[in-house]
Amino acid sequence: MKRGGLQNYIIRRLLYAFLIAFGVVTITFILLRIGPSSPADKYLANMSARTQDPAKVIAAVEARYGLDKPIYEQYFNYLVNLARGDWGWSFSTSLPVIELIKRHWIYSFQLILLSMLFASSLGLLIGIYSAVKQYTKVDYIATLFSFTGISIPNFWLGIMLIMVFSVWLGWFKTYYDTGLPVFSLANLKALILPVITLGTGMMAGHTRYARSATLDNLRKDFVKTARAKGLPEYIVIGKHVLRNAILPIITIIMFDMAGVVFGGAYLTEIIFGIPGLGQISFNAIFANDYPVVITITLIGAMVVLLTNLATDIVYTWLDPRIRYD
Amino acid sequence: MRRTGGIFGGRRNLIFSGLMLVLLFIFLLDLFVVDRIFEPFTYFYLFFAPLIIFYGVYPLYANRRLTRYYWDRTKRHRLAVIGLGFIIFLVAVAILGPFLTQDPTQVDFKNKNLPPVGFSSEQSIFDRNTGQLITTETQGTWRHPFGTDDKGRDLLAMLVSGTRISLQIGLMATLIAIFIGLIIGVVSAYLGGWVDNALMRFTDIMMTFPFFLLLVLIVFLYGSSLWFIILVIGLTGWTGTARLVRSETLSLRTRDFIMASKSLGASDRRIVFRHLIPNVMSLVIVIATLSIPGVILAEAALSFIGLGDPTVTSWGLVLHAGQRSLDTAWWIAVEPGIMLFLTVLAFNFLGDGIRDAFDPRSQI
Amino acid sequence: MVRKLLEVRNLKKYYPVTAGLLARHVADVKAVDGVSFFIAEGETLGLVGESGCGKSSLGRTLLRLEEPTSGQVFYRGADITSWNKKQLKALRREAQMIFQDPQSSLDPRMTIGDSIGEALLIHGVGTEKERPERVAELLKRVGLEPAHATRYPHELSGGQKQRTGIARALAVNPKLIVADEPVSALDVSVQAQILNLVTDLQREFSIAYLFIAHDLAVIGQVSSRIAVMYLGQIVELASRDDLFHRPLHPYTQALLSAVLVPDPHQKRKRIPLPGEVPSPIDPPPGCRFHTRCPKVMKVCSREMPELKQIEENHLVACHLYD
Amino acid sequence: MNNTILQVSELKTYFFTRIGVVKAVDGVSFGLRKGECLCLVGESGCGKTATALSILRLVDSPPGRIVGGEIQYHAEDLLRSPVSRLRRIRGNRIAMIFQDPQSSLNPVFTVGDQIMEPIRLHMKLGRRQARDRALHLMEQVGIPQAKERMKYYPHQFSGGMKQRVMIAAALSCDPEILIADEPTTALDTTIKAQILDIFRDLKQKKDMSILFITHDLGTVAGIADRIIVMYGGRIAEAGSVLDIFDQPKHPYTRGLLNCLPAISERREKLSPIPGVIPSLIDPPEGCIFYPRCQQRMPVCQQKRPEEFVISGKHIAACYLYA
Repeated sequence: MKRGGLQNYIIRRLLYAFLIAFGVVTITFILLRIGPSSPADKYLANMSARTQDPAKVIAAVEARYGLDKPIYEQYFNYLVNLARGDWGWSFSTSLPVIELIKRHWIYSFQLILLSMLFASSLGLLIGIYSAVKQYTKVDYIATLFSFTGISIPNFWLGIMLIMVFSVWLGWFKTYYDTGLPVFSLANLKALILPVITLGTGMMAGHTRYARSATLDNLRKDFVKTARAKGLPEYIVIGKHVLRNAILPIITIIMFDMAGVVFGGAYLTEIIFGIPGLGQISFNAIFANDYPVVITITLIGAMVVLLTNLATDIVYTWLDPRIRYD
Repeated sequence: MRRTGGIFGGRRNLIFSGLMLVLLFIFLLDLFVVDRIFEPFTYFYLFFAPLIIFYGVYPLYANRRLTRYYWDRTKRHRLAVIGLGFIIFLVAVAILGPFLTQDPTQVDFKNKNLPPVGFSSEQSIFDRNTGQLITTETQGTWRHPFGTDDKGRDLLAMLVSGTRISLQIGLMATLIAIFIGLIIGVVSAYLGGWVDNALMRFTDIMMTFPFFLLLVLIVFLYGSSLWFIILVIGLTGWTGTARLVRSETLSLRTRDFIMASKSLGASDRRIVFRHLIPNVMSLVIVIATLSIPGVILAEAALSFIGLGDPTVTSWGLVLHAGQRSLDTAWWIAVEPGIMLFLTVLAFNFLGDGIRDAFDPRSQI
Repeated sequence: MVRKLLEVRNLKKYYPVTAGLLARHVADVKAVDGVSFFIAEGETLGLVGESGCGKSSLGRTLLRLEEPTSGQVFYRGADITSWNKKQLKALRREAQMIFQDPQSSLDPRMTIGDSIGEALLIHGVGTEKERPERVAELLKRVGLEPAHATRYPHELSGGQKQRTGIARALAVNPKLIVADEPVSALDVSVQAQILNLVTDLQREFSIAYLFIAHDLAVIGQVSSRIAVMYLGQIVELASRDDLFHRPLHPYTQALLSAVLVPDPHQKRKRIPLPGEVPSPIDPPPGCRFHTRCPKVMKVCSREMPELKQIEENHLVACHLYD
Repeated sequence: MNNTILQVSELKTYFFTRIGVVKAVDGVSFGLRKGECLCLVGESGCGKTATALSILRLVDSPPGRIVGGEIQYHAEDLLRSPVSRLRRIRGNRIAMIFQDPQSSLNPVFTVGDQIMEPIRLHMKLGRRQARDRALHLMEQVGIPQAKERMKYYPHQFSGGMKQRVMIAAALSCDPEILIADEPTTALDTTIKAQILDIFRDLKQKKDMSILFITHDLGTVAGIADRIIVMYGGRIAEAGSVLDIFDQPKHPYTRGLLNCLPAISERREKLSPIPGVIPSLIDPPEGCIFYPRCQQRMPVCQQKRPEEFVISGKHIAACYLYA
């Protein structure tokens, strides 16, 4: 394909992503404004202990957040502020939200990255192996294992792991030590349980997808052709089958970002006390600190958006059949 | 040949519409004239139960031959049958259980932290007379076969109550989500053009939100009654269904039998209701079965982090409480987790079996 | 004088090709590009061509199962391209269709009886009691048992499914049936059963067929006249014997010479066709066939030849016969 | 005298499905001689493809399994040789082509890469030499602009061109035997004729032995030296091409030839074989064609007929010739 075609395609995808981002932001704005309690109420709930005159506070907050202005103006300001990185002020921590995010995102990133590495590497291996060995005992065990992994609630798994390995056996600390530097070896030990907690469900999912994608391609005629050419089995599987199976697998793994990873990471951080974005958002909820909650939701959506974009582009690059125009 | 009459005398749609009108009338009466004729839950069942009976169960009965065929195919999956058995057991527990167990909210501090039958545990009790901690060994009793929590509430009763809550949430939220997804998917595929474009762009936007984060945000902003949580899960969880139904409908539309029906002079309405929707239903049933566990987990997670409805005893809530006493009473956290796990597993087994049974390509 | 049941004049069917997010219209697939012919009452017109030549689109468009881009279709003298929904429904009682793939042409969730009975139901033929009887009658006529009515498509063989498809088309007593490759998915021994059924029914009910196929031998077995299509246009139209024994268009000649005859003694010289069929999105100017024609002339790339009558009942679109 | 290079004896390939054991190939024996084209003919489900796949042990397993027989190739039983040995024969000494070129080519690799695969594997050539050879092969099978097209992906080729690519890949190591499983079935009339020309060329110029599998008797007449007619997983009749077409003996072969429509003359009515193709789960004791046979005798139902010699190499498995 022509180079210009690819560039145009990427530009088009970017424009589309922008459109979706716009939609996402708009929905959060609507959610905020039509709510039964206004942001000022939430603020008030938070500050009530310290205020004498609620009416005064509400007026002040409204003026500060522009809530007295017409709705379209508020919407416009909301967009402009988001774009400028002015994501509001966290009530409970007395920090700009962006500052809070900057301090804590790395913990989430670390957990998610390690879990995904753990889940996809093991998951793909088991899945492919069990597809190749279909109808054998190995396949049967792998299938049962993946069903178990998918069905086990990860927050419960986390608690069970803490109970057994931290409380009963005392091998790990029950709480994540924030003093440890991120991405260090010492930290790795502290992250073993959280990574298993977040990674097990994902791994089971990946096992199943890898198995079914491999099976789909194992029965194709071109595999028979490859065998008829006399190619050894490891090339038949490693080259002909995998190169085709990998496309749907990538999509699924990326798609996991939205559903499994964020929900799972949120809970895992809370259980293990890892000070990532999930924990921050959780604390903010009980402090009625709405700018933080909203911003973290938006960040989640934007990460999903970017991964989808990346998946699209990787896909076109891996699959010669896709045309960019 | 099917007797087009059947037990409804060929007037299925008419009878259904009539029932719905009556329901609407009662609802309006409830809303504006009398207060609280029925609970919101009751309305829910009054709407969905006839819907399922008329358009879900009745076709199964009318097309017994086909039902048998698919049942035979599903039956070949031993795990699916086990899953179905467990689900039927859960439904029985949910319906009958509350009459047989104690009140799950009954507090009894004398019997707090009792272990399940057959287990024993060491409890430290503060002795008022001596001012010392006395360690005693407590045994599980048949009065509380599953043990009690830190307030002495009966865990069996709490789990039974949780079963009811979980199934209710799973079923209802899934029904709402599937209902919306089905309509959006079919409409989008069948009308095409700008309608399709607009609906799919909206779906894309909704799909961009990580499901759980959106759920947390909405519940945080708007409150957390059980009723509301069901509604929110239903109103946000339809996106996947819509996408899948749309693409299935698109592929069905190119099949010759739709063209054949058109060439017989069938109206659009007939094609949609007699050909497209019945054929999409197999996919929808699979999606529904597989999304129930997701919904149950989402609610449990919400309750677990303390955003659930605090007035109902759900599994997530028990788990939340159990997390604090891992070292003193492990069973409080273990038991609801096992229930959750087995329930989700059962639905996954069943869904997988049904999917294979419906898949014409699978050689089973 | 023959009585024309259906007449097609300059029919075109373009499928838009779109690109990008906003579905910009960038080109057209010219599936059917100016086709004219007629079908007389009770006759079979065979339509033959290679895959992608537009024969199936033509069959669907002339029944208005797909909307024509331009041109007219006259049924018993009335232009059906302007008919409204109600008029079309009346047309559906007269003109029916049989499909290629017996598997996909039956609704897998409907019994055979319901599939056949659907036509009766739609057009309100008979009472609720009479319909099953009529279905049983139809089943018997196409060589199935009345007991088959309660079966589902997955319980039948390919040939039985195709018989069901025929029974469904017959249900409304049509006068015209468009048969779109009805035997190409079937085994040869079953194919012969279906071909016999199709010709028997014609005699019994005086039905006119537009019989679409890619197999010349099959077409020859059922048709009285045959039209040859190439890249959206009819290049030759003649009676069966004229077309098979004295083909005039170079494409027809090449096509016939390429047919593999099940007779090891017959060694015929094959006229090789260089290259491949061009894309219908961007068909060559002038004669569509000039890029591959062994007898190409200068004029062919400039002017599109018209389908003209050369002899009685023998039309050809080629500059050789100008 | 004995120039048989591949001898299949009593081959049995069964498929173990949940519904039952499908006896796809149930005791088939034949020999393939040097330089001849042997055609396996039969309708769907007769076991011809399973036979072909069994030779190179490519039957999908599970559910398929070769349960008995011998396949003798140069003093070596292919069914008992180790897989590593078999791999050196596959694609090198015995090559195979499949029905659907669309799905036989891996969509994500260039065609050049796929042709070069066996060359590099078996001939141990370097990249450049392998490329030169692939280029040469592509030109040989009639792919124009081969140098440029080597870098194309399969989806950029037409069906006919894809099948040429498949042939080029099969020929890459100058195999002794070429097994072609319905290589022309998915192609249009004119393209089919072109591909058959390539096969005829191979037979003549390279003295290659070809095992050609098809259901189309027209194709058979144009290419076969010898023919084996299969029915229900067994051989019904075998003989030279003239034996089969001029003096068909088995009622099934006769039926098959009789039910074909012909171009040269229109038959008033085709004589189809009644009934349906049998299921191969629990086949009957006696002759498997019994239920559809016009000349059946009581003995046919009791015992499976052995292969009776008609004359020379012409055999038929039918009690009419006992």
